[in-house]
Amino acid sequence: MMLKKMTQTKEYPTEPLKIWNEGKQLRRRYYEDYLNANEHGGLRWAGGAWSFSAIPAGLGDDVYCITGEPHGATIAFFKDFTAKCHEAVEAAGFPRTLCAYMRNYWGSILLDKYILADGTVIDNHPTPDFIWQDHICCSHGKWYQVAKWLEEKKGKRVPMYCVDVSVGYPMDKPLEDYKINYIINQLDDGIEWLKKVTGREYNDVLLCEAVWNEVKATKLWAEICALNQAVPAPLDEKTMYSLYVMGTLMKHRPECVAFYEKLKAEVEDRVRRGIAAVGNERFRVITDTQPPWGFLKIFREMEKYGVVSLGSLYTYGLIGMWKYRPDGSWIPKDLPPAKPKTREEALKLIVEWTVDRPEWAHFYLPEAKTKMILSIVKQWKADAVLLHYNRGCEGLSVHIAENRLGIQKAGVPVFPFEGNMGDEREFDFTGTLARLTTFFESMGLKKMKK
Amino acid sequence: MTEQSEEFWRWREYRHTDPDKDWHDAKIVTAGVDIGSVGSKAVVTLDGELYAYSVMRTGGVSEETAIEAMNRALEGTGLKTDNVHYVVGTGYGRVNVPFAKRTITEIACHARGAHYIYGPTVRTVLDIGGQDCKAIRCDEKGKVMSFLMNDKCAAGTGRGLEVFADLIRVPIEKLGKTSLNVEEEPPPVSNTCVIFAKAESVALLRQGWLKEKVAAAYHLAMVNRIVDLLTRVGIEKDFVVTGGVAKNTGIIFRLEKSLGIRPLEPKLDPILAGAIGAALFAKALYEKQIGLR
Amino acid sequence: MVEEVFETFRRWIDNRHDYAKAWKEKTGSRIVGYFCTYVPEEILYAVNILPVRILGSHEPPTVTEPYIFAMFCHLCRDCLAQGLKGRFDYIDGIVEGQSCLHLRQAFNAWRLHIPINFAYYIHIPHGIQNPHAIPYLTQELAKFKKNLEDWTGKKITNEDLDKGIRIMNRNRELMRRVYEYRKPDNPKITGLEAMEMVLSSQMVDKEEHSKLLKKLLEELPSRNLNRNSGVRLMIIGSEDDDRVFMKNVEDLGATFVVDEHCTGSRYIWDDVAPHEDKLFAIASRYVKRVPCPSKDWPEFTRVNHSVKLAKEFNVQGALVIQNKFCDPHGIEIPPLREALKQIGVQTYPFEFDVTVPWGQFRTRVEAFLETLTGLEELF
Amino acid sequence: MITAGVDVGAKYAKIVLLENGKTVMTRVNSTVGFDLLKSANTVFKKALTKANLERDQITQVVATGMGRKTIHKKPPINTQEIIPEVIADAKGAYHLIPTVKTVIDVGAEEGRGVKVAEDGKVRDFVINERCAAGAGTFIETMARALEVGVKDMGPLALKSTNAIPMNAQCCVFAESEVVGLIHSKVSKQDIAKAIHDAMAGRIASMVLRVGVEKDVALIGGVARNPGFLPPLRKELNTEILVPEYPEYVGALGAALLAFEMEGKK
Repeated sequence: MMLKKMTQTKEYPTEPLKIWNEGKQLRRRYYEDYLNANEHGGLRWAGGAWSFSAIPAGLGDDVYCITGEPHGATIAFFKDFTAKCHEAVEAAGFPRTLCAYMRNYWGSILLDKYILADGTVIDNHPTPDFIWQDHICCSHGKWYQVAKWLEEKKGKRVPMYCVDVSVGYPMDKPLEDYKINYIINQLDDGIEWLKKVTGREYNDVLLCEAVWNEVKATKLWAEICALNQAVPAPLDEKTMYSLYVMGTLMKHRPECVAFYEKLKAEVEDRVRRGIAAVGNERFRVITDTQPPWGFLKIFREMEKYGVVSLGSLYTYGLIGMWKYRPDGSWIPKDLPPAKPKTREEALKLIVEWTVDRPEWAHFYLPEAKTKMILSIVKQWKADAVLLHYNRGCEGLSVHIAENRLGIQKAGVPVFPFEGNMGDEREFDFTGTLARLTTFFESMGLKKMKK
Repeated sequence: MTEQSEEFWRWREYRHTDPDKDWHDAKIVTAGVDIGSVGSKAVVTLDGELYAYSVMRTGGVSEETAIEAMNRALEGTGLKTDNVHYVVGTGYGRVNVPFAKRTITEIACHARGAHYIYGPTVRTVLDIGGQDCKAIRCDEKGKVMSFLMNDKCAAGTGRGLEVFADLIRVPIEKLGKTSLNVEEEPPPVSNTCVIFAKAESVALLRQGWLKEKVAAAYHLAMVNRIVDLLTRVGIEKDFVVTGGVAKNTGIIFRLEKSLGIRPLEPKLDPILAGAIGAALFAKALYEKQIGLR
Repeated sequence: MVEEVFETFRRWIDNRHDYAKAWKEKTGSRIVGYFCTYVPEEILYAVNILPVRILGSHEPPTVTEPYIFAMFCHLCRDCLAQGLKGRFDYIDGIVEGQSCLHLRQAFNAWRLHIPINFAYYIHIPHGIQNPHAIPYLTQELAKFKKNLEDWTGKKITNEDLDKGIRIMNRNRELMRRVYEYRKPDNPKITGLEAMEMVLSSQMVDKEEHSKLLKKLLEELPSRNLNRNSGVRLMIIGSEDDDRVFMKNVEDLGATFVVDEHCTGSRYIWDDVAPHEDKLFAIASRYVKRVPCPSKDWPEFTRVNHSVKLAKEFNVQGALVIQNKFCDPHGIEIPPLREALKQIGVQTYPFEFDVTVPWGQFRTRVEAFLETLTGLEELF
Repeated sequence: MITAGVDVGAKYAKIVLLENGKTVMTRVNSTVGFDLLKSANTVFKKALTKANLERDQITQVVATGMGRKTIHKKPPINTQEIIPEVIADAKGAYHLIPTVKTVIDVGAEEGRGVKVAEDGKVRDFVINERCAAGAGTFIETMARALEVGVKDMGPLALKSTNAIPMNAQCCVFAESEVVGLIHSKVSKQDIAKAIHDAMAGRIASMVLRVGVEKDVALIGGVARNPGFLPPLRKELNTEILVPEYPEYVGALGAALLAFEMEGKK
């Protein structure tokens, strides 16, 4: 099978994504809304991409979240600003082995600087009105506990609430009720806490709206990723990083649902017309964990060998919601039967919807993640898996060595490379590229003459 | 099979006696012996003033090095080790100075020695030693307030420079100057590990970079690492550099540029700071012993 | 004799495997290895299972490379290495009480690659500062108890649970009373001996251990340690069981008078309070105990607790240890050091790896002690 | 038909001239300076004179090693093809030991572990990417710290019997640890053994990442160091075969592939 691939040098038609600029605008405006929230009476809050962002939405539609991880990634993309952040964090005495996003975030507080999506750096880091986080990775709760401590040293008091979701993963059967209720009870208390710290009333209608948007957006993103099963693949992972980010920033907002509906239509059209993301696609791979954000050019280098990355459990399952059909196929999750009408229904729905998030499985069961990776390899027709052993994120790298063993045992070629998503000092680009190209050559691929 | 390999990493050993001083007039004769991981220094002081010293490479057995360093310092003065009232050992091999009555760490000695060499305004001392690099905050008397050490990576140390001098075949004493004659600073060698930094430098040479440019890139990477340590301990003026690497103009120039603070000019050999500090502590200990203090 | 007691503690630590095999021979009961101190040993003792803590051997854990990415702490890899090297072939089961991401990888790799009859992961909550944690953990422990009953075929009654609680509370309480002897100006035991006391309790039958503790408490008042206690130090870290480091530091003219890590005070500081719902009582202890940083947010309860200990034991300086790559403890180092500085306690940070290079650390410790004693008279 | 394999490593360039894909005519190596091309050409000329051949008598040349890209298609060698080291290592080792399944190559600045399939092809591989300790220069720098000749380090290590564990994380940190050991009076042979054990530990942990399957071969310049094999055998607890001329196995693999390519034409 391998030899047939090598000789095929068919060139597929390609064209840029029409929706691309709209995505850029949406992201830029999102960060500006966060920055200027206080100017027109709005609220700013800080929390992670997995935080229950639909809950604060009940405080009003002028409530904006910074979402720590994408902000950490944006910082990582601009290498010299990242270097300053790391220097400030190490000068404050924090070990450099900690999560790279977290260090970037703390660094911008210590430097009192704020970087926008296009790289412009402005003075005084915007202090959030409150922190609304959830905890599954060791660094989740403490990320904002220390951010709060750093703000306090600058004389600013930031109240913090953090929901513990480390209740396990529903591998074969749903989670027991006491686990679901443990999270629901924390969210219930959380709403009372939000009212207390913001002095605002809480609107359950807005909550139900936000929950339903989140459910639709996370299902839509999964449907878009499923389209990448087509040969040639309509999207490549490097592009998808800029598209899935909407889901991490504002999965509970209507603009996100609208954006993904439009994107899905465009990608379906590309599949119909056989439009490829990479013209010389001939070797389909999937990756794992976040990429080295400062070195995305590595994807362009791979394309010189006709290698396209279709995505990963990371890009598909960090935000996208999926389920296994009885026949073992992995498909986008079905929408719940009805839109929630009361607070109680909304909380129960969002917790039950969220607890089997694919990227929460590996925190407990390496086999669960290996199974999903192998389903993607099979259904998306991937030829190999590139595992980014990401020193910058212990949360997504936990059990990754076990995943490698599982993938290898299933006879799928797998190539691990070490790096760091957010600390450019720890990513040896030349060395990694040499090893990656050696792997491609050992798979019989040659650099294609331009 | 390999060409005659001149050892570019080996630096010159030396000794010195102050011609205007005579130990016969002195009330208290004390000495400090600093057995470093790469270099060893012995200093003799008369009533707290520098009289004679020696600098040599640390050998495999530190007792022998300590005796040799002391003998070289005393050479030609007529003094013998047992005439010295009190000796303090410091440095990596301080426990192996047979004739030392007491040992004190090189952290305390470098701070005290820097106070002697540069004066009471010193508040931050950077000692770039053979195997490690120490950042020390001290008070107006040269007493240590806080300190940090980096010996996790030899890239920020004298050892890293020796490896590099060997690589680009430039005598270590000229390395600093070589790294300075470039039009503009190239990007620093990125790797944190000295061996990888070396491999990367070889790659740069093979891409046709001139020795001077590669030296500049390596020195910049080294200074970045040292600045990391200094910022963690916090820098307060006046700032001084001690240890052998203080004579490398390439490091000092870039430190000043990166920190925005000019290190004070040493009026005598900064490599002696540890041994001088030890000798001064020896004086204080002797005074205590005979009830003078 | 006090020396004999500590000699026994050391022998138990150094020959932990022989002890366990002999215990199994003698009692015919089962042994369960556990990784983190969030495993409720009370429930294991209730069904006559001997809990033993799986710790590392301070040798480079090369064999674990295929199973755990080497950017995770050396402790979790060192623990797995013991299993892969067959040193725990006599244990019947492994249990992990959910704590950090690192240690659970040792549990899962063990479960997947080393033959074992029983492997159970208790989802101990991280939200220990929220009121719903105790009722949640009570039900999680009920599930654990049910699984133990299925595995052993024995019903666990309230009396059994009371027995387990009594054994654990007794052992902890006796060790806390020994800690009291570290408060006076001339402490009756060294920091190394305190570590040997707690470490050995994690490896042997606690009833046997408590007998020795009673003997120790009778003889301690008259013990004359005849050594200069020197500088009063505190050691703060995650899981430090490096006895060589403790001994070397104390030989330089200092004494560790108190510690805050899970091979010391954190393991013995809290008891199970009486309550008719035994599992509720045990759950409350493990939610309200001195927390591991991985669970300690949004407030810094562990940092504040460390400051309290530093005052209570009249500490002059603290060595803050980070196992390289340990994130939960690594994150807390700056707030911890600042809080200690505010009460006048100087601190110095150490980064530990699987082997500790005493050459470099000796200079740091001596220089740190010099800043504490100040070499005053020499200026 | 004569083919050539050129392996331009970090420190040494090695050449193998092969007759009809079976018998090795000459093996030559020399140090690599800053000018890779010049060094490769000098060693190529040396091989030709040693085998008294002219350039045109060699039908096919394949290059491998770190410097392969720099010398590719450049006169006078003008290689027709370049291959990554892991493919050359697998090919060469398979030719010498047909039952080989795991090849460990420890060169001057890189360590590699290669899993070899039934047909000699590469099944999986790992390259030392984290720390330079798994490489020849580690022994060299340590020899200087101990003031012992590089060649004597191995025999010296074999004299020692007790094991001193050294820090596992970083080789350069291990270097300052060596200095610490020197100062605390540990004998040179015990330190030399600790150094070889540390390096073997790092190579073993690298190879274990892809798994060790019998038969295991050790190739590359460091394979000549007698002090390295015993600790590596212990770490991997398996027998390890060392072919004759271990540092030429990569060049041999390249020459064999040159022969195969010629055959296909």
